[in-house]
Order: sequence, then C-alpha cells, then structure tokens
Amino acid sequence: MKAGPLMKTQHLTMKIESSFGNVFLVGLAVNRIAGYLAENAVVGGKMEMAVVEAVNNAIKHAYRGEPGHEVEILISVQDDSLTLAVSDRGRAMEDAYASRVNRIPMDLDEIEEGGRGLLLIRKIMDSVEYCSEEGRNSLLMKKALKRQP
Amino acid sequence: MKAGPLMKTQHLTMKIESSFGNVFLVGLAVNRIAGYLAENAVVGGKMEMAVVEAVNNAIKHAYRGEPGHEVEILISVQDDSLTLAVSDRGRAMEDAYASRVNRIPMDLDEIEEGGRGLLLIRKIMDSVEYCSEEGRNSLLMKKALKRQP
Amino acid sequence: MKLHHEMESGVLVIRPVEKRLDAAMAPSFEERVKAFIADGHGLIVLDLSPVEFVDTLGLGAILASRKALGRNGEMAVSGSNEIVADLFKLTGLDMVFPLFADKDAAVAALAR
Amino acid sequence: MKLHHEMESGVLVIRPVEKRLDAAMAPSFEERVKAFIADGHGLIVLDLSPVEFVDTLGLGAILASRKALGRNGEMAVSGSNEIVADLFKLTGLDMVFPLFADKDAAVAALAR
Ligand SMILES: Nc1ncnc2c1ncn2[C@@H]1O[C@H](COP(=O)(O)OP(=O)(O)O)[C@@H](O)[C@H]1O
Ligand SMILES: Nc1ncnc2c1ncn2[C@@H]1O[C@H](COP(=O)(O)OP(=O)(O)O)[C@@H](O)[C@H]1O
Repeated sequence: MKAGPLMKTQHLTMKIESSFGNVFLVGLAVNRIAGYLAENAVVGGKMEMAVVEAVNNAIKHAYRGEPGHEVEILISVQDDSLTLAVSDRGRAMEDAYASRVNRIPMDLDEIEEGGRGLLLIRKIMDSVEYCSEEGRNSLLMKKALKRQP
Repeated sequence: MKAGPLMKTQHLTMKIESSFGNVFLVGLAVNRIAGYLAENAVVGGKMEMAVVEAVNNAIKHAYRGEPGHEVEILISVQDDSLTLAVSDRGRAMEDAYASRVNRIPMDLDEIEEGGRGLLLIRKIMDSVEYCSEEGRNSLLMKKALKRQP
Repeated sequence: MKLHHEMESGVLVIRPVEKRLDAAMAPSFEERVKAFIADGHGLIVLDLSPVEFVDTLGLGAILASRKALGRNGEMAVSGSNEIVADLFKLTGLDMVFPLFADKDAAVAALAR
Repeated sequence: MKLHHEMESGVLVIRPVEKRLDAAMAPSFEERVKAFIADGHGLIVLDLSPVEFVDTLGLGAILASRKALGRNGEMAVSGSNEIVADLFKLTGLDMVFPLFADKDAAVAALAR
C-alpha cells in the first residue's frame, strides 16, 4: 500500500431514507462507479450486489423495516481499491454475526429463504468489518481494483 | 402531472467535499441512474453533463475553488421525471445570472473559454431554477423522462 | 410487480416486466407466483431475461415459490444475465435451479 | 494528465490516456498541449477516442490551446463519442473544431 501525498483518495457520501424503494439508486450509483474504476462491468455488478445487501440489512435488521430512518453509504476510492461503508443508527448486529463477518463462509447445505446477505458480501469483497460506536453501526467492505495497465 | 398516493418518489442524497477530483463520482452516479430510468445511455450522458457543470460551478464560484466545503446533490425520481438539485453554502450567484437561468440561451457568437456551464444546463434540462435561502444556494434542474412503453 | 405469463407445451412461463427483482419487488413477485401455483400449475419456467438485477430477497422469493410448488412440481430459470447467474452460483442456488440460456430450452427440459 | 503523442504526415496527434477531460484534468491538459505548440507544432489532431466524458472546463482547455495555436495553425478533433460530440454541438464549438470520425481522416484533412 502506498501512502502519503502521492496517494489520492476521492470520496462520495450517499444517504437514503430507510425504504426498500430507494435502494436501487444506491446500487446503480455504485455499479457505475465500480465498473468505471475497474473497467469491468461484472465488477460493477458485484459491487452493486454487495452494497444492496448491506443497505437492505440496515433497513431490515437495524431499523426493523421501519421507514423514516437514515442509511448512509460512503464510497472511498483509493488508487488501487474501493471501500464501501454502510452505516445506520439503529439496532446493532448481534455479536454472533458481527464477530464472524470476515470469516469462512457459512454452510451452504441448508436451503433456506434467508441468511444469504452477509455470506454473499463476504464472498464478493476482499475484507468485511463491522463496528458500532456511539449508536452508529457501520459495515466496512473493501475490494482491490485491478485496473487494466 | 399525477399526484397523491399513487405517485411514488424516490430520493438519493449525495455529498462531496469541494474538490474537482470528487466530481466524477457524482457524474457517474447520475449517469447510471438517469440512463437506467430513461433506458437510454445518451440521456444518462446528458444528465451527467448537467450535474457536473452545476457541481463544478458550486466549487468554482460559490466556494471560489476552495477545498473543504460541502456540495450536496439531491436526486429525486418521480414517475415521469428526474430532478437534480445542487446546493452549496458559499457565495450566491449574482442576480444578473440567477434571474435568467431559465431563459433563452445566451449568444453563442462570442467564442470565449468560459460562460458555457449554465447555458449547457439550460439546453439539456427542461427547467432550471436558482434559489438562495438562509445561506443555502440551490440550482434545481428538472427533466421529463420518456420511458419506453 | 408486473409479470408476463403464457402457457407453452404444458409449461407455465413467467417473465417479470420489471428490470429488478429486489427487496422492493420480492413480496409482490412471491404473491403472484404462489397464486399461479395455487391455481394448479406444476411446471414453471421463470424467464429472467428482462431482469438486470436480483438481490438475496428476490432470490428468497424465488426459493419460497419453489417450495410452494412442492416435490411433485418443477421449476427452471432461464435468461439470467451474467451477474444474475453469478448470484445463483455464489449462493449455491444453481444446484437447486437448473439455469437455461433461453426460455425454449427450459420449456423443452420441463415438458419432457 | 497523461497524453500520448506521435507524428503522422507532419501532423502532431495527441491522445489523452485518461477517460475524462474534466475540471480536474483541464489545467494539466492545457499546459501539456501549449508546451507542444511552444515547441513549434502547427498542425494538431486531438484524438479523443479514449475519452468518455468532457465538461465545459475541459472544452475551455481545448479552446485555449486552439487560441495559442493562432491563425496560422490548425487543430481538428477526432474520435469523440456520441456524448462528447453532443457537447461540442450544444456549445456551438463544432463550428470551431471540425469533428472527424477517426484519427486518420483528421490527419489526412490537416496534412493536405
Ligand atoms: N445491518 C445489520 N444490523 C443488524 N443486524 C444485522 C445487520 N445485518 C445483518 N444482521 C444480522 O445478521 C443476520 C444475517 O444476515 P444476512 O446474512 O444478511 O441474512 P438475512 O438478512 O437473510 O437474515 C440477520 O438475520 C441479522 O440478525
Ligand atoms: N453555483 C454558483 N454560485 C455562484 N455563482 C455562480 C454559480 N454558477 C454560476 N455562477 C455565476 O454565473 C456565471 C456563469 O456561469 P457559467 O455559465 O457556468 O460559466 P463559467 O463558470 O464558465 O463562468 C459565472 O461566471 C458565475 O459568476
């Protein structure tokens, strides 16, 4: 990792109200930004998947599906990687999940309707972290971008 | 225009720090969202042009090119139109410009380096308004989206 | 959610008209498909060719429909784009739903 | 801003390596092109084929370069995509810069 004045970072903050109908706007934005940076539409699609799952989870779990709350998404572009941070001020993730967001995938054998969001995020991203501080919970997702030379 | 409970509106708020290096993130996001809604990549490209000019103007004129300030971009999606609002808390636009942002294009005969941003925005969008209230200045841009049936 | 449907060789072909099968669309999608199953349809092809994006809640709705169909019914998916196919693969659901390139191949497989 | 350049039939062909010629890129673009002009280049083709997006500040930098070239020089633009060509048209600058579909046609026109 390079650091210092030569390393530029660009930031975009996005906010939506906690309603599933708004999530596609975040997904499309992330899709285009990631696809542009990676020069690869499939990478764009995967980053869209990851951010949509994270925002859905914030709405569904942190805010129990209630509208009227705020979900914030921070996009940070470094020379060689993309970081997506999804934050809420609702109920924090249970430790059982929070402590293993960056570990080996769960068992795929059980076929259930739920329980796939975090798994998918972990498979798509290079690293995932969850932290709660002063009532603000954030899922941090990072992905290296291999640009064409 | 339809109104009432049948008309859904979706919102996305974006924020960047006032540095030209961040503007492309807003441009790409608006490009994809507008292109998706209109099912037309050229419409996406034009909405990108309009929002980039508006954000550039906020950085260049309202903040005199100073970094460290905030530019906010609100995207509102109605059933049949897209509204882009670009806001700053810097120096307001002079009345000479503010009062005619929605009127006939300026003369194209003079070929100068500057003075094309507002003209371009007016040509691209269906309507443009500028307002200042309590230190917050906003350029409101609206465009009808003709979706394929 | 708007769904187009038609019968082909005894198979019900369901095609979403929307570009996304996501959290916002999943409940009405599931309701509509379950209504077809309640009407007695047992062979269903879900043609996703107009769909650009599916999330895990959309996937959950597809899976719930599959379960409602039961062991005597059959469901296949066709026309998924690269990123939607990736979602099925990343979640292991390509093992549950055979993915066909196009609707006709899916109908042929179920109509046998 | 990274620029690729080469001589063809006495014409200097300049091609940005970046995908955007915008407010962030305009100053260094203008500086680089003006340096070529100061070196004595009088016939310049600006090949925008790698460029996906130009804003009015990028356009201002192109125009400033054109002015630095003066009345005895010539500058043509090639490879602009649909949206970049739209920008030239919407701002009336397609009257100042002949737009050519590809670099070779632009070089041929200037080398005459
Ligand atoms: N943002 C969040 N806030 C609070 N709890 C969460 C959040 N995201 C996930 N969780 C918890 O982790 C569990 C697993 O999440 P996930 O894998 O996305 O599956 P699902 O959402 O289908 O349950 C959820 O059931 C929930 O208890
Ligand atoms: N957001 C803004 N805040 C303050 N003044 C503005 C803003 N946008 C435009 N202006 C004023 O309007 C003028 C015309 O703007 P524009 O057409 O974009 O051309 P240019 O930026 O090249 O001068 C500017 O020179 C400036 O004085």
